[in-house]
Amino acid sequence: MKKYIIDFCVSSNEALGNNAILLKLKAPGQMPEMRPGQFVEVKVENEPNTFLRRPISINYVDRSKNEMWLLVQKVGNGTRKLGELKAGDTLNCVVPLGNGFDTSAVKGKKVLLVGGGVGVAPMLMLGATLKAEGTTPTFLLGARTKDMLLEQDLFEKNGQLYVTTEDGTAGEKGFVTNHSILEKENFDKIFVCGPTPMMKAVAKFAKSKNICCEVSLENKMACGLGACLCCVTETQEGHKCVCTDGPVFNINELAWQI
Amino acid sequence: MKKYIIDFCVSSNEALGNNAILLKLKAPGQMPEMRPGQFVEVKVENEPNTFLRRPISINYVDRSKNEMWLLVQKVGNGTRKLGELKAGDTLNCVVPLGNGFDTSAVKGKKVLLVGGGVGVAPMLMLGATLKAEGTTPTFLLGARTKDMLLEQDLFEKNGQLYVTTEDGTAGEKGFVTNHSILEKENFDKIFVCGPTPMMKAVAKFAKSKNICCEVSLENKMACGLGACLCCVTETQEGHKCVCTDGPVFNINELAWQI
Amino acid sequence: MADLTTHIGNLTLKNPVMTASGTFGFGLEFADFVNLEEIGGIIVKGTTLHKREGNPYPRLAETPMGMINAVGLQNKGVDYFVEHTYPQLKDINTQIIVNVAGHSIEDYTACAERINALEKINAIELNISCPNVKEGGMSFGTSCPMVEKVVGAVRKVYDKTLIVKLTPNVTDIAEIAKAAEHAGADSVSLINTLMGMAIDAEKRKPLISTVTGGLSGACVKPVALRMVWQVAKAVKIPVVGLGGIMNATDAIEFMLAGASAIEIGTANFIDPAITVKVAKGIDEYLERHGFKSVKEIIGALEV
Amino acid sequence: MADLTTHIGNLTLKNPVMTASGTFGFGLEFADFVNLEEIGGIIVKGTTLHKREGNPYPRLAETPMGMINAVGLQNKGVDYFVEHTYPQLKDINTQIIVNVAGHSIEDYTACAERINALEKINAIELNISCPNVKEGGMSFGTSCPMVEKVVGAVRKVYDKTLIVKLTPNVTDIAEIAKAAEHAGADSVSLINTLMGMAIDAEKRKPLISTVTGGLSGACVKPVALRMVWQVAKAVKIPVVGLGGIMNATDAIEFMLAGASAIEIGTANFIDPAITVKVAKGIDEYLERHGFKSVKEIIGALEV
Ligand SMILES: Cc1cc2nc3c(=O)[nH]c(=O)nc-3n(C[C@H](O)[C@H](O)[C@H](O)COP(=O)(O)OP(=O)(O)OC[C@H]3O[C@@H](n4cnc5c(N)ncnc54)[C@H](O)[C@@H]3O)c2cc1C
Ligand SMILES: Cc1cc2nc3c(=O)[nH]c(=O)nc-3n(C[C@H](O)[C@H](O)[C@H](O)COP(=O)(O)OP(=O)(O)OC[C@H]3O[C@@H](n4cnc5c(N)ncnc54)[C@H](O)[C@@H]3O)c2cc1C
Ligand SMILES: Cc1cc2nc3c(=O)[nH]c(=O)nc-3n(C[C@H](O)[C@H](O)[C@H](O)COP(=O)(O)O)c2cc1C
Ligand SMILES: Cc1cc2nc3c(=O)[nH]c(=O)nc-3n(C[C@H](O)[C@H](O)[C@H](O)COP(=O)(O)O)c2cc1C
Ligand code: FES
Ligand code: FES
Repeated sequence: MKKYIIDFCVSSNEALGNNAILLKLKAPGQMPEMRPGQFVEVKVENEPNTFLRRPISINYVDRSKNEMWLLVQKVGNGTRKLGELKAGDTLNCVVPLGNGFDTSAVKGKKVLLVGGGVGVAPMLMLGATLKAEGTTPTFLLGARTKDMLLEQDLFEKNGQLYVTTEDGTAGEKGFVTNHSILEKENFDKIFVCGPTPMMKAVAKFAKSKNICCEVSLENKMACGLGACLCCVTETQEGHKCVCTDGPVFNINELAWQI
Repeated sequence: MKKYIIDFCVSSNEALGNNAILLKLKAPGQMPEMRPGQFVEVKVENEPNTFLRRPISINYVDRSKNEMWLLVQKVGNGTRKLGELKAGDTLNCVVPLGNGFDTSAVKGKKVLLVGGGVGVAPMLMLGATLKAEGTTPTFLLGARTKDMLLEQDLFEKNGQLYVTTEDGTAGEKGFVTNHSILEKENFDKIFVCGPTPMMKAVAKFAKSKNICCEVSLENKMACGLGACLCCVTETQEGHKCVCTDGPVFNINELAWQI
Repeated sequence: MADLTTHIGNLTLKNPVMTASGTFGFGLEFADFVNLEEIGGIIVKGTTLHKREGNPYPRLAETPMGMINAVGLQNKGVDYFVEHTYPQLKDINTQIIVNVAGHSIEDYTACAERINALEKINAIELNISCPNVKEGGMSFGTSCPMVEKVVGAVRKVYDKTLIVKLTPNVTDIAEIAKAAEHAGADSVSLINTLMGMAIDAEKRKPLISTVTGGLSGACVKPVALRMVWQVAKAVKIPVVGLGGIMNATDAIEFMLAGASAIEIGTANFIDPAITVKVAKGIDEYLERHGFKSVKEIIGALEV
Repeated sequence: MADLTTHIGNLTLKNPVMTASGTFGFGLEFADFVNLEEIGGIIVKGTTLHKREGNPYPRLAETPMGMINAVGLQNKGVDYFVEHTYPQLKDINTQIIVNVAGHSIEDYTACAERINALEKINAIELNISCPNVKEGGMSFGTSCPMVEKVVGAVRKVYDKTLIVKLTPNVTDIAEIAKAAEHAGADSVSLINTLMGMAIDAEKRKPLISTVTGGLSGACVKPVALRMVWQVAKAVKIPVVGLGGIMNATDAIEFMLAGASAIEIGTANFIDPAITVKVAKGIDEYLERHGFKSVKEIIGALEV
């Protein structure tokens, strides 16, 4: 897919729970093609402590408004600065990057999309894409507590939504891997994005049940283009770049001890 | 004079001609004592290319409003960033720095204040102070063209104002040293701030007429406190710090070839 | 438009902007953003005789205006390059230069020999920052006798333009450059990364797997510029300058200090289209100052 | 509050925060902003045997997250210090340390001897980055034999705590540190400035009068941290870490890498009250992580 360097215009910047923001960005021209699971590298301006770009998943693309959405959790200098963006500001992005999820063979199958924390971000675009392609997905989102669940209303529009919270303030209490839906239903494919321990737990479950499972990794990146080789993960075939061979990997490709 | 590190609150930021801005800054508590000719070191935030503080003259102190004014010309990254400050923003300043002009022996004397370009900045506070002390000064301001003359209305309130412009669009055409007032009147003391060639020309004139003359230098500074020894100028007694022994020097102290 | 042509030994570059090894892949990764043929030269990823997996993750830490990397020369080996990568590159109308690395003199010479046979590759850049495994692990580039040995050995087997890339982690860079010149280098390029380190204070752990790594980016520019200046005064061969070049002004500073060409590294990560912008910016500078050729500014610093 | 006391040889510091020579004047310049007695140690301006005028203006250039200076050891000489400055400092209740510089071994020893006689000065910091005028102008600190000579000579005449301040412009900082240790240093401090350069591209002129100068500030931190780590592993004497420390986290990183105390330099220009903030920040870190004494984090990096 052809990549671009684009100065997006901020349409809105909405504060959500869990120290997160939802950035809606208007493309100045034609919005590039992008796939669910791909990401952008954003340039943070006016921030002396942020030298490199920051990788952020594509949360959603609203082609009717020519808008791309980013769901960002404020964890450090760069993401905090993104939180200060105002409507009308410019955000420079390299887009689209990475491989994206493999949705080629899921038509009519039972598909589970698992998101943890801000890892829900790519799941919205994935769910909406699947639904548009005729495969209504099931979502399972996990968070520490109720206020940390993000974009629930939007997920509900695209499929059945289940949630877990560690403190039981919403949905079932516990981790996503404890949710009863995993026992009740038989899924053909699971897509996961979230903290590594969560992804490993889901991967372990999937492996034990022989379910095809894809995870989206978040290694540290410099270029996002497969040029610097900084973002590698250990795979069955040696080091692979998370930015180009990933961020999405089938769990069988990875060298995870699960 | 005791020095402070103060977070001033921007009351207003007005764009003037000549790419300059007038910043009015409210002190959060008691406004420190300061003398005309002293300066502050401002910390420019959110600017990756500005590592050190920037020295800026105190333009005026409005004690009735608890405000300090800075007149800043946008010449580079730091000053341009100051141009973006909005009412309510914070500006951290180390204040007051330097020696200031010597106004001790001018009572009832004829005093000329010469300013060139943004070098007019300290002259406003100096003029207002002299007037308050009962010595109405004469101002002679020079600029390339009419639009580059700054704060004329404010100077007029504090004394007789003469101007020169290089293109003749306001006042007499030429440099300040060509102005007829220098021949018409006999001044007892001249204070100057502006580009070095202008200061040297005025200093030469003063020396030839045996008039006491003080100039305010603008060397590059790191600390502003006499600690780093980066800002030195050559004097009759060797290197002296412009930030503490200056910025104001009697021309007889300097090693200028005039 | 001014004449941007510059020369590195027998090598003619259409403009002085090259890409620094390890920061631009094989060029193809950036083809969506820039017309590769508008770049003066593309120095590809460090290539070794045998395939290398590189260091474990994490390999990257951000630092004030810079970054530390510990990639560790991950690459598929020279044979893979010759068979699979070279065919993709050979018809790009610019200079393609291979950065050659190794851990013994035999590694270097065997690798250089293979590249020598490639018709469209007119130069190699010898990366002598690698540890000399046989002689105690000290970097080849940190002692004059070792530099002479490795450069001399490669010179014997490589007959096109030989650029030797120097490490800045030395007491006297001019002496090292002279050793490379003496051993037959056609040019020296500098600087490679400064050795640095970054720590996660909260976790009390190093931020990269190898504890120390290579510092690059804007923060190293003052050191790089100083070394280019020292080396350009010390040697007669052309100097290629790099280290922290983020824009055209930086590039011009290196040329004023004595560089005949420059390389852009880390800046490619921040703006993937920076190379051609720098080439255009140099042209604009030359026009504005009334220079007809970029050669007029090489070493033109007035001191 | 945790125990912040730390030791440099026989010298006890109430907290590990000192000021880097040349960046804090004689301390008095900062008395309006900080209580000097809350600082662990004040290392005053570089002092030489004879008065020095220093280099011509301009002496300063800003660089990405750093600055280059070329002050050139301007100072009034040791006699002036002893007669006029020392009396103003001697009753400040913290450690006052004199940074001693010179251009020959005799300069160093004569200066150190004078300071040795001052009751309230319990340590000197020997700045060996200065060029050795008698032996060709190479910096004393760049060769082990020269380091041994100058440190050994000063050791003979100075019987209180002798800290030797190392220059980072060397191939192997650990070897240099070992030479200083071997010659009798009680401690080494590092880093002094990296040699750098800055150019005004429009004017095609160097930005400072001496063309090259000393780079300091945030940009040098990764290099400084790496060197402190290498030296702390190589020597048994305590190490004082500095170079680009801008906040408490930076200071903690140096201590984790092995520094028993730290110095704050350029950061004083940006926040004249930074020293006491860093001391407080270290205390907060220790409390948060459940350490009772700052000594627990010295060299506590887990690798
Ligand atoms: C492919 C990919 C997609 C991502 N998608 C999103 C997303 O949609 N929304 C979102 O909020 N975040 C996402 N991230 C994580 C995001 O990139 C980091 O949170 C961000 O880079 C932190 O920058 P900072 O300057 O705020 O933090 P820093 O000040 O740099 O660091 C603060 C903390 O964040 C950690 N961190 C820094 N960089 C990264 C990184 N590249 N990856 C993971 N952790 C990091 C640091 O270790 C540190 O603990 C994604 C990361 C990747 C690789
Ligand atoms: C005591 C003193 C009082 C001053 N008062 C005022 C004032 O009232 N109003 C005002 O607008 N300016 C004043 N200046 C000048 C002001 O400090 C500089 O214009 C400013 O530092 C430039 O910062 P920058 O980041 O915008 O420019 P940079 O990007 O740093 O540089 C842009 C240009 O400005 C020049 N410059 C940079 N720093 C200085 C400096 N310290 N002094 C002079 N030139 C410099 C550079 O050489 C370059 O040509 C004063 C300077 C001093 C020393
Ligand atoms: C991620 C990364 C990988 C690198 N790989 C190589 C390499 O393989 N061979 C080499 O000679 N230099 C390598 N370098 C060094 C660069 O080519 C360059 O010398 C250095 O980064 C300084 O330039 P810069 O500041 O413009 O990046 C690498 C640098 C980075 C950042
Ligand atoms: C303006 C200036 C003057 C300095 N003068 C001296 C000096 O006289 N003696 C010395 O040993 N180091 C001197 N240094 C070096 C500092 O003490 C310190 O080693 C260096 O700046 C690195 O620390 P920093 O990055 O925290 O500033 C000076 C540094 C600066 C910036
Ligand atoms: S981030 Fe550079 S290769 Fe992946
Ligand atoms: S600016 Fe530091 S001494 Fe004047």
